[in-house]
Amino acid sequence: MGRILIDLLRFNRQFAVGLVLLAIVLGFALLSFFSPYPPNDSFVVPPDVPPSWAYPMGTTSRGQDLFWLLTFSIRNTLLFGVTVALISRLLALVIGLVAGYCGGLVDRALMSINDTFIVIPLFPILVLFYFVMKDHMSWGLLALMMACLGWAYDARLIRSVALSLRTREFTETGIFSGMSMRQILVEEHLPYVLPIVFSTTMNNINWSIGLEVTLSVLGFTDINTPTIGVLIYWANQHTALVAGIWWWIFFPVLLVILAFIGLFLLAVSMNEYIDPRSRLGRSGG
Amino acid sequence: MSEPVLTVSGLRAWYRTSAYGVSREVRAVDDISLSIAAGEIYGLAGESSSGKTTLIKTIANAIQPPLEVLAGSVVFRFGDRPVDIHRISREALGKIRWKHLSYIMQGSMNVLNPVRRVRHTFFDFAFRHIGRPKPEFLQVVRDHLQRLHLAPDVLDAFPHQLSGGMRQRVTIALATVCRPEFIIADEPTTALDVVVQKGVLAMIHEIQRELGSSIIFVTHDMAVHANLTDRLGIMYAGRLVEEGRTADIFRAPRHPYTAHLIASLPRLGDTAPKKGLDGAPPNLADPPPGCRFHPRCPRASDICRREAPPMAELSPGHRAACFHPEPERPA
Amino acid sequence: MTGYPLYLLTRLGQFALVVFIGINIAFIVTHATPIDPVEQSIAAATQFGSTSPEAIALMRQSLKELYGLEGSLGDQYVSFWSRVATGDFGPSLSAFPTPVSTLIGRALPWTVALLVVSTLLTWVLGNLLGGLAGYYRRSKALRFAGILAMTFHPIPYYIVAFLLLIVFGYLWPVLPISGGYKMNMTRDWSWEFIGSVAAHAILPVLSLALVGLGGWFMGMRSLVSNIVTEDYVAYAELGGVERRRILGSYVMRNALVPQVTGLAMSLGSIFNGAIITEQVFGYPGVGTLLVSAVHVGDYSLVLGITTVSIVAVSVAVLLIDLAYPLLDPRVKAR
Amino acid sequence: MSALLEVEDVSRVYRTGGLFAARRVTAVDGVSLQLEAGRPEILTVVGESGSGKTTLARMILGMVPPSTGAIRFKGKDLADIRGSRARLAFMKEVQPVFQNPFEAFNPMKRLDRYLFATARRMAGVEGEAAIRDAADGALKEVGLSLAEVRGRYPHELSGGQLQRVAIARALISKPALLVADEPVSMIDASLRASIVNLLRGLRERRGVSIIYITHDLATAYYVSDRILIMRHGKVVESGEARAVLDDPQHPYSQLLKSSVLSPEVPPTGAAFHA
Repeated sequence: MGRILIDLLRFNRQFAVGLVLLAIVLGFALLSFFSPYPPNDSFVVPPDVPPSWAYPMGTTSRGQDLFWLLTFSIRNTLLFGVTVALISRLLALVIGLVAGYCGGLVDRALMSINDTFIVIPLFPILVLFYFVMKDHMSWGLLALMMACLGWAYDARLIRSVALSLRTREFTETGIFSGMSMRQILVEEHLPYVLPIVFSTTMNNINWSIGLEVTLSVLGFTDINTPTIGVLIYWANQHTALVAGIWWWIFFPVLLVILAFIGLFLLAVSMNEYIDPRSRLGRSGG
Repeated sequence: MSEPVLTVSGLRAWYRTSAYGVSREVRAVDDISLSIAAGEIYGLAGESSSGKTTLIKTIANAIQPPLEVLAGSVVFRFGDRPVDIHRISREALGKIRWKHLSYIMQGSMNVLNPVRRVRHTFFDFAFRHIGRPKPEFLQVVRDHLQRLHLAPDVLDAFPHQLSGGMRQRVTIALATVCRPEFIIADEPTTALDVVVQKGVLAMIHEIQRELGSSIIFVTHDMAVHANLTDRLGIMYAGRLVEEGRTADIFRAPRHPYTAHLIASLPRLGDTAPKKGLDGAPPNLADPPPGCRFHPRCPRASDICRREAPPMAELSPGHRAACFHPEPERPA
Repeated sequence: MTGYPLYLLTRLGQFALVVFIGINIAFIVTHATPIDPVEQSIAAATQFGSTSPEAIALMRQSLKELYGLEGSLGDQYVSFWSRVATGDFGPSLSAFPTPVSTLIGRALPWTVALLVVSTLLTWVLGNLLGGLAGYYRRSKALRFAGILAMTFHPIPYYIVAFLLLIVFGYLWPVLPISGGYKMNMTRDWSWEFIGSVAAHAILPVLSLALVGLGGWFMGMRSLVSNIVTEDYVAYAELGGVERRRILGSYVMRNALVPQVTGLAMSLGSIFNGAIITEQVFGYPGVGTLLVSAVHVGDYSLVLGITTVSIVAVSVAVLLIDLAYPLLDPRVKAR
Repeated sequence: MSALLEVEDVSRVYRTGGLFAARRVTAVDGVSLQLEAGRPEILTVVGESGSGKTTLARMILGMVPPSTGAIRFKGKDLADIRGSRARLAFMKEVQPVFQNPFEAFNPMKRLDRYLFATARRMAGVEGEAAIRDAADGALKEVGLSLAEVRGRYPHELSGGQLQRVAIARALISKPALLVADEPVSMIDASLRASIVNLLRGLRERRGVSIIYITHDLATAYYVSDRILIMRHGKVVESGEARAVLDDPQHPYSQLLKSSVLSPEVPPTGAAFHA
């Protein structure tokens, strides 16, 4: 695994750029632990100060230092994405591997349900969810809801890999060597599935962050937990653009775009790496 | 004897890849010379990774990176003008393709466009060469199919509606509709069942005799070579090791590799014990020095380990690249 | 049973399943709430002014009926389905007494038009450029297009729309940034009106296109670079078939088949994008309607829009599925 | 004499299509065969593509259940083998050799792990040294040794060597029956003869019965004791191999035989002059 990472860094520019972008964003999020102010305190600094040496990203109309506020917001946003991705990974992996390994009717039934979840428009459902939850809406609840709705596309990808692994002869060799199903799935199949799990994780984080930002900006989430979306929501509430407080919008949008592109580049480069044709080019023998 | 239709001289074609820091150089075709006369079926035999597929690609000028031609030439003579297929323009090549030089691929593969009716494929490949208005062109195609005992309705079919054998027959009809002088046939019967294979081979033979075309016929199946080809070239590890009239090679092979290959063929009705050959074909990214067969050769000596044996004519029309050839066996 | 009837039955079954599961999710979500939607609606409706207790009691009764909260859970489930089946979601609470179906019916054409125009445009353009980029790998312009695609594609619809709003609303205000047409204009079929509608559609379409283009572009490019290694392409090249014909009838034509499936699969997320974008530009479609319904606490409208969305997207997917065999002759043999 | 393997009127139907609609394909249609215990033989199943021969092999290996009919191994119905312990006991006695030696081992894993796993789990060998000895013994049987295979990855060996390793692995648990599905069709001609010889030797030396699946009549003639010719899922002719192949009775067998090209140059020149 270490060699793969070094290879990717050295020879795949997309991967390198993606990693650098993500490192910037992550480093910024880690700064939140050194923040002089708690995230939800307002009017701790003079409001509406443009970026300067004292306040590198300016301050908001609510008297918050945008730099430090942003570190909390991006941290929560990333954490949200990772939580959704982890939970939905669990669903996608289990459903994908089981459908692929069992095949037949199990596979057909699971994939029909799977395709349903791919097609259903999720945004209205999430809005409906917020509508009935209102003040009970929390960060964790939304993550859980999105994980339950967002596993399907990746399960399909994992399933197609698992399906082809199931029909490969070395799986049968494993069975007739007395290996258990767990041993075959974990030792023989997982190495093939992991790269695709990795790349879908990146894409899934992107997807969930995107929806979270959208819902937050509209005010359809818990607006007391600082995230990038909530930050923009408050900026909009204070008509920051009209008032000329451009930095309040500019920095969060810039940061979240860096995160999106970084994650996406990692996913794309990983996809290229697992593409059988490029794999052929570097295998020996 | 008239000028050969195809002359390959000193051809060297290697694969050069570099991905994620691993560079490799596979010497798939290494210094090969041969020539093919008009109206001749020349068989090319060899195992996997012997370089026969690469040789064919190079002859057809289907060269895509990472394959590179490093040296040598491939010269066709259609009419009286020789053309080096690697050194002519795209337009000139387009005029030669299908009119003079056509190609039959392995039948199992997806050689016909899956979403296009057979009729349109005929238009794509042959219309510009035949140079007649549409209805007349279609009539030419229909007549040609009929000559090959194919029903004209195949024109309206999509490839998936035809059986494997039928698809291969359609491909042969497609490859011969412009009456080319030279046909490259790359494992055209390998994936077919024996019953179908026999019919397809008969079809190739029949149309070849009728058109008088030359064919270079590639397969690893020695039985096909025995029954179809006039002359035979044997490849091993990127090199031509023996060449001669098919009957001569089967009767008295001179290269130890060929000799073993022919002796170990299973025959229906024969239960005499057969001997296998030890070892494996070399890795072409790192071939052994000297004769590439020496690690597996029962007759190998010191010189075989040091020098590569040149191709030498051992009897009229029969060449082999070996320092210690098998003894000659008079007919 | 084989061929097209088999295929048809499979797709219709899938359609029914999508609608079934989608509506069930909507039902579960609405019934999983810890708060009483009736009381909440009453609170929302009465917050600006005093209403007599009798009126509130009446309202409570009619709301309970409306929400389908009468009777056992089984009864509620049945009445939920009957409302979906008849398309009757009762009167809107915020625009009382206009029925929800009328409001949705008014907004839906805007959304559908926006979706059809932007999806067709992006799909065609993205596939065309992506196909060219996959075939002519050395072209500098197409490589640059690839980098652009890679930059815009991962950004969510909302952010892209928001960026466009900033650029064309504040920095360089040349395009209308809000509404579906100029305010106070009479809705007739005059050139002026059509022009205004078109001008107002530019930014929503553009923001949908910027995100969508990249996806189709990259998908098509990688499909094409796979297909050029297929035997039928190699064979056509050996046959001296013209390059343009190979690109069109051999490479792109075959790559289109999975791209149509891809279109059907991504309709749901494209729809999400459309309603998000509408909200940013105040476009008079269901997206804007949905968001304003949430803000005014109009339960029946939110529920109506959700279910109509599910059904509408499923129908669109079904239509693509039914047309698919025209593109791929192999379906009939499967 | 008791039966080692009884295949009784076995059929297999496959369903293809989606969840809501499907169609049925009959791959194997009413096939019966029997192998006697204590009389090892090579039974060859010959057929062209689509004849159902591979499905038959997979049913005998217990990888696919028959749709109708029964398969009994040493008197026990395969349908009654449930639970991993019973599965292991069955697999100890019936082992496969697959068509593509390059696919038979995970390209990311070392070869020896399959040998050791088989020794440990199937043959019940305990202790590192004993496991290595078991693997080495089996490899010697096929003309290799553990020293040559240990720590190597599949791509470092040739197809012929890999197929020998595959056969060695199958032998570790001392099975009574090997099911070899086209074991030489992906192997180069110069290496093929030694694999076929190996199978012949195993029957003689180890007393293993072998079900040999092939499309190639010439190797079938060379190795088989008995032969079964299949077409469209049905057996069209069966019997003592040489007798059947020397004088086939069924029209399809006759056609098949007459289609095989002999690797001799016909005296008249090319065969297709007629």
